Amino acid sequence: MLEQQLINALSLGSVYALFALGFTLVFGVLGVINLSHGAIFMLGSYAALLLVEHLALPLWLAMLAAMLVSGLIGLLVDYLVLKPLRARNAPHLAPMIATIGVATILTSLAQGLFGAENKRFPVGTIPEDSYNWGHLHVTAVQIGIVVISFVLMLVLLAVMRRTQLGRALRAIAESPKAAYLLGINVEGLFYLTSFAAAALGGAAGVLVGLSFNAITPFMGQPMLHKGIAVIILGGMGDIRGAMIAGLFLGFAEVLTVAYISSDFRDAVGFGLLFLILLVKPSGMFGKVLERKA
Amino acid sequence: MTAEMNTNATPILQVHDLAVSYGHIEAVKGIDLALNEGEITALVGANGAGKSTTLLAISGLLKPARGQVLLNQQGQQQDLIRLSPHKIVQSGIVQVAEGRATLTTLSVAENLALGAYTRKDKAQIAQDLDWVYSLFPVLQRRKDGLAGNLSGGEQQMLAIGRALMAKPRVLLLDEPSMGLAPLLVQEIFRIVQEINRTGLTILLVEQNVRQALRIAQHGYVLENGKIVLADSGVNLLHNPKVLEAYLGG
Amino acid sequence: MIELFTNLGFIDWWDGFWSTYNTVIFGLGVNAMLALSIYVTLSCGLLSLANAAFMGIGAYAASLISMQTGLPFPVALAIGGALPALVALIIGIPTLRLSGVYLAMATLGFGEVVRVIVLNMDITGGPLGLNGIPLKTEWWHIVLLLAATLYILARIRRSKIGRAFEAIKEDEVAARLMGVNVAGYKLLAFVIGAAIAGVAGGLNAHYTFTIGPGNYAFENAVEILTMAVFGGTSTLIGPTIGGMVLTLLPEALRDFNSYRAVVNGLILVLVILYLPKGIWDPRRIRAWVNAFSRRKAQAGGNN
Amino acid sequence: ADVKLGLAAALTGPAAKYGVAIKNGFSLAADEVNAAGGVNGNKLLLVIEDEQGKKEEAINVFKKLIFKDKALLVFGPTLSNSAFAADPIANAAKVVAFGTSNTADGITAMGPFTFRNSVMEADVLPVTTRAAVKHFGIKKVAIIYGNDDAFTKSGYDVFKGTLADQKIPVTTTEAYAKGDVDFKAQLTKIKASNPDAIVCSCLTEEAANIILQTRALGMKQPFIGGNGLNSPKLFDIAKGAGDDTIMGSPWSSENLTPANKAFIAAYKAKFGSDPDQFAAQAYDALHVVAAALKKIKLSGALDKDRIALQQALPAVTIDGATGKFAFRKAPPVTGKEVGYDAQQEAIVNIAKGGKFILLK
Amino acid sequence: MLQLKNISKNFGGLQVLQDVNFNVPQGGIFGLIGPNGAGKTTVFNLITGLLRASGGAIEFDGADIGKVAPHKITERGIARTFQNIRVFKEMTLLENVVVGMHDHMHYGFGSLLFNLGGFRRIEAQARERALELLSWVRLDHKAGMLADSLSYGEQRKLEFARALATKPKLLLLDEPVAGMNPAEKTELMTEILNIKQRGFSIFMIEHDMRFVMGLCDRIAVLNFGRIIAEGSPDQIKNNQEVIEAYLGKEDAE
Ligand SMILES: Nc1ncnc2c1ncn2[C@@H]1O[C@H](COP(=O)(O)OP(=O)(O)OP(=O)(O)O)[C@@H](O)[C@H]1O
Ligand SMILES: Nc1ncnc2c1ncn2[C@@H]1O[C@H](COP(=O)(O)OP(=O)(O)OP(=O)(O)O)[C@@H](O)[C@H]1O
Ligand SMILES: CC(C)C[C@H](N)C(=O)O
Ligand SMILES: [Mg+2]
Ligand SMILES: [Mg+2]
Repeated sequence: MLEQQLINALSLGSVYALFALGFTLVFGVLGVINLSHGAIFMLGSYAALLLVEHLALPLWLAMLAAMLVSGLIGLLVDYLVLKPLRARNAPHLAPMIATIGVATILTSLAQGLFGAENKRFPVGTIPEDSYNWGHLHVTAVQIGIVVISFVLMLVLLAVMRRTQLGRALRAIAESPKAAYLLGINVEGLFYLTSFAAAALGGAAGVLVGLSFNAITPFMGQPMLHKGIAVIILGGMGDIRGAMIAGLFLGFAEVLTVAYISSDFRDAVGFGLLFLILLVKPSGMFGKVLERKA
Repeated sequence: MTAEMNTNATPILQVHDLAVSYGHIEAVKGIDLALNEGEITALVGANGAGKSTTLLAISGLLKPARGQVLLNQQGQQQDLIRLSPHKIVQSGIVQVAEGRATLTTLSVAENLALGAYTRKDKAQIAQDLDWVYSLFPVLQRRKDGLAGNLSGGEQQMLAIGRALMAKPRVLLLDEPSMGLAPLLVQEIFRIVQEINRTGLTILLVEQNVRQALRIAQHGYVLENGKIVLADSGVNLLHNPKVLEAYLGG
Repeated sequence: MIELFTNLGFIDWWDGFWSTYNTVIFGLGVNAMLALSIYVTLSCGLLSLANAAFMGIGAYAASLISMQTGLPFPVALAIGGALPALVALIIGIPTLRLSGVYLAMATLGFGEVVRVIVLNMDITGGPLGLNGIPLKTEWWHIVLLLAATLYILARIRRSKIGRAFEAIKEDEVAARLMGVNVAGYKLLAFVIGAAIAGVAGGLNAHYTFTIGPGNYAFENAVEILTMAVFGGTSTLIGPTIGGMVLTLLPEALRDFNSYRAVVNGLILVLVILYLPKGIWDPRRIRAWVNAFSRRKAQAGGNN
Repeated sequence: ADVKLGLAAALTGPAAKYGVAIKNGFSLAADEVNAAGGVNGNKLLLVIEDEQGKKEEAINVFKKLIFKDKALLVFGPTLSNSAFAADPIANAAKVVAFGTSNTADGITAMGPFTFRNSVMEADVLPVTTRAAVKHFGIKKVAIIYGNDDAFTKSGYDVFKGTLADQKIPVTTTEAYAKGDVDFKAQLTKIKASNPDAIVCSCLTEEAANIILQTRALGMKQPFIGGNGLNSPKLFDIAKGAGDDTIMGSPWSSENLTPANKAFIAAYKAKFGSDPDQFAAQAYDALHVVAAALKKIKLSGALDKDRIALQQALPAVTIDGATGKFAFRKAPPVTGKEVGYDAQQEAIVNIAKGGKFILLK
Repeated sequence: MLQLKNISKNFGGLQVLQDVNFNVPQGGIFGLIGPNGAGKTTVFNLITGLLRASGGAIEFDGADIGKVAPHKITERGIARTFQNIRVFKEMTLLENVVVGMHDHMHYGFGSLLFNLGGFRRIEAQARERALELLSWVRLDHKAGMLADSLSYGEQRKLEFARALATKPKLLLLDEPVAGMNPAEKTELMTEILNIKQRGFSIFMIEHDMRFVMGLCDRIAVLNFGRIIAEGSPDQIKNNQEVIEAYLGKEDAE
């Protein structure tokens, strides 16, 4: 049973991590807690579903297209909402509150367009039976989730750490003014970030839609809660941290169910968050500047 | 204005009738400046005169109420006012801003690498990095540490070093000597002169008026958002008004 | 005679109106109090999202007292305010070392823990919550308590305490070196906020008949924040207005039916876009007034 | 004059799949009654409001229907969760709150004006469990339920009691929360405890997913559940994996009484889709009220009429889509007047080939 | 009045201060100079309680303040200005200064709540005094403006006034004239002398030698975390080690 639970944990954790990647990216660069990330994640799922259902696109193509669609939605949200707020020098909570409005709009639009009902990918979109080793069961989606999450994370990590682009993004994160003075196309990179983050969110949406057969307009909300816990645990804006914290949360939840009680599963994420922050005030991997004056 | 302006030198950057407001307060009230190619121009004035405001407007970080900032590009005059800040940097105008704008969460080396953001010539960048390290050895020692942990003066060095990494045509320096130890102040002025000799045009805002005017070919005095004096550096240095108002008699 | 008739008509109309909308009307005051509760912590630079949980603790405490003891309503309310304050005092000491979003999330985590505890307790009715809470809140209770809250907060704001809060918000280190006991004042703000939220929760529980763990969760915490930010957090008027407007908005938009939430969201976004500092932004209002009077003066001059 | 009847249903939000069926059931019945000339010459007018499946909205909507629209009675709300919040208002205003889908314990204990024609879980589940145990030869079961919802929690409590009564040991009890989509951890634990069947007190969305994930873990156990599972939605999602699920409900499409046949045909004609239990119960509820209205003479004074209706209702019996129906006084609660529950037999269904059929 | 005894401080592996010893005497102006990164600001951070020393003791008026919280240290009579200006930007100049008086405004909660005489009198006095302090640094004409709208140099002056508002016995100034022009420096020099006359003791870090030498009675020199010299301005000016490490050959200004 433990082995099976570890597999469950790994795939659940990868979902959290994948969702959190885009979420933390936006926070890291734009300094915005984008509460519409859950809605974008949801739209990614619907986009792929529609493409598979109506255009009969192969899954991989539908997934790429869904990433494109959600990326563009992210871009649009940036252009219409976040950019004007940047230009107006809005206080730091304003963009977060605005994204709540965006999330409401997107969710209820989705509800109007697609209905409130659960949807699932057509049977046969992916092999549904599991691979068995003894009493271990692993599905194709589970493997897909883990692999895709890790690949996306490593790519993102390499970009952020090793490239000039990554450095520039981190520079913007700290001070757009300083970044401008370095000749960085700050607005352009804001767009790029919003696009990439939303595309990542969309990818997560597709994978979650595939693995849990529960595509609904509301699927983003619980994910958003977990995502928030994850990016904080990982240290805000820290890609590697988000990945590790996502996995960590997955393991914590699954092991809680396995060895403590499923009643406390949902409390585990935020409960741990609460405790960990008391010990490490900037998350598990957050760096602190000690210099005071 | 009796200055015998050096007529040989062509202005590479001309500021014309620049006015900048913060809300209702007009901080810069329609000023004209000209930076001659390859020269150091000093801009001095009391606290709050509008020096930093002028520099920020040139760099595009503040949108002026009116005026032009003309850059001479191969004989063409280009107005920078409408450009976004990164385009202005790309056209070769780089600023070391007041308060340094150190990227505290990046390492020292990363700060310097970002200085060269607009450049593509890898080999040359590496050489320049060595040059900056030789100018400021402490930066090399601390290159992997977070820039935010540097002392005030160290951050100032980093800011200058980072600007040099951009290989600018025009360098705008906002109080580069602020917070530096005397030895280093000498060093900074020496470096400013040295890089100027490589052909770099420099606009130097300084409270260290004496030193600044000493190394500047031209100088402007800004008071309450208006240029009140413009002359050669030496002349200004001996101008009784300047002596009284800015050099403490 | 005719007058009497119209009066009767009015009274009739009023009865219907009042019975239909009294929850909404009560909600105006209660939500204003909630928005003010988060304003207090925000004014001290603390982004705390624990207020929904504090509201819940207050609501449960007050309701249980009303339902299971014979104690009078004011006592229930007082305990509804005191208990969250006490809890705030206890959890504040370790938590308030955190800053920014980290604090927000730790407090959110605290809220989640409270929710799960309530969900798994018997006395709180678990997921069913408490039902059939006696109707005790009257309109003047709310008016009175809202007024008291506003008055006290206004007095605090004008005093050294308010200045200390503001200084902490701007720069903790500098405030500390001005002799401000930063940790102490933060705790004070946190506790005041918790007490206000708790009382609001107690009031709310006594006119909604029912409360449950889901009423004090993540969404509610964020909603309280939204009300404050929407209204504007630089004065007391902002959160008050914000709480009220966001209470009325869904009601006013009822005719949009299924697209109600879309319109609601749209309004939220638009207001934040055009009034990033909230509806009540004194500086902007002053600027408008100035511009207006200038225009008037000019017009006057031309004549 | 028209008789205004209020309906508070979850037309949007996660419970919309139930609410829309309910709304359809009501409008179908209202059309029928009106086409037949109304009640004592009065047409029935439905005032429908969306309560979004949320408590707060249910309260607002109830108030609007009662005080502003001055409805004679209010149907709904859809979920027991919301009913617990909204029904006290109706009781306080002395207006009948008539639930057609609330099955949690204690709903009708809220006051004498609470009525429901939905059969309580407490009546349905013991029958269902007994039938399932017999059908599959079950020795022990595992339970999974949603622990943050009044209905699923109350269903769980009933199951627990029932299983204890019938002496079926429970291998493990697992909970989940609203919105959860990954149940593998709980299911793996259930798998390890090796039950013969899984009892599921869930709403359809979660149930479908739970069933699918159970199968992905290589488990073959059948499921036993309550009316939360009774939606075609279950099979939209779970497809064949839902087969063998046993569910108790007062209504079945295979219950071929004339009233039910007529209902099914009319529903199909009007909405182009198959009805479900919730449509059927809504449909019946309107006929129950129509029958009560026939017996009273409306005075035009709303307060009086409302009370008259409340007094007329308990005696009504009909033979509707769900079969023979009568009210039964709710179990007494000390110091309180109580309302009326449904007195109806549950029908046990089993899922075969993507739909529920009668378990024989 | 202030004594540093064998103070050392390290950040991780980085040894920033080593065995630093000196006394800041009552009544005078004491200077701390040294190259960038020598550890001067760190000394201030230790004294004001923002950092804890890794070793050694700090005594103020005979009492150990090494473990006292920053706001308590302010209460005991030490105030400071910051090298990287830290005014309260969204507050008016006047409010900035009144915050400095925090410890000296004693009114009860009742008085506050009901706007009683005590509250009103104390608040009014504070405002008056704040205006006076602002006038010392010639900012009184901007008293009602937000600090954010001040230029760099003006913000320094505001910090100065704010620090004085705490009624310190000892005033720590971290590069008070950075960013000011020579005329303004001269002006501030007079101001500081005035303040000294009013009985404040001053301890300053400054890189401007004319300023330091002109004002200080005693100077300590810090280099790579160690005190390399201490003495009168003349002694320091002529100390070979100091010249090499810090001053440079030719005194430019
Ligand atoms: N953000 C702002 N909002 C409003 N007014 C401002 C702002 N920044 C500067 N000012 C005002 O504009 C004027 C010019 O400021 P600026 O910073 O350009 O001066 P400066 O010459 O660089 O002074 P310093 O030598 O002190 O740095 C000052 O009066 C200042 O008060
Ligand atoms: N939190 C920290 N972590 C790591 N190093 C630090 C930290 N704070 C200071 N330092 C280092 O300690 C040394 C002393 O710093 P300090 O700020 O005291 O210098 P300073 O003498 O004030 O210099 P300046 O004249 O440039 O302001 C510097 O090398 C600095 O980089
Ligand atoms: C629609 C139904 C599933 C509602 C459920 N019977 C309840 O009482 O909450
Ligand atoms: Mg300046
Ligand atoms: Mg320093």
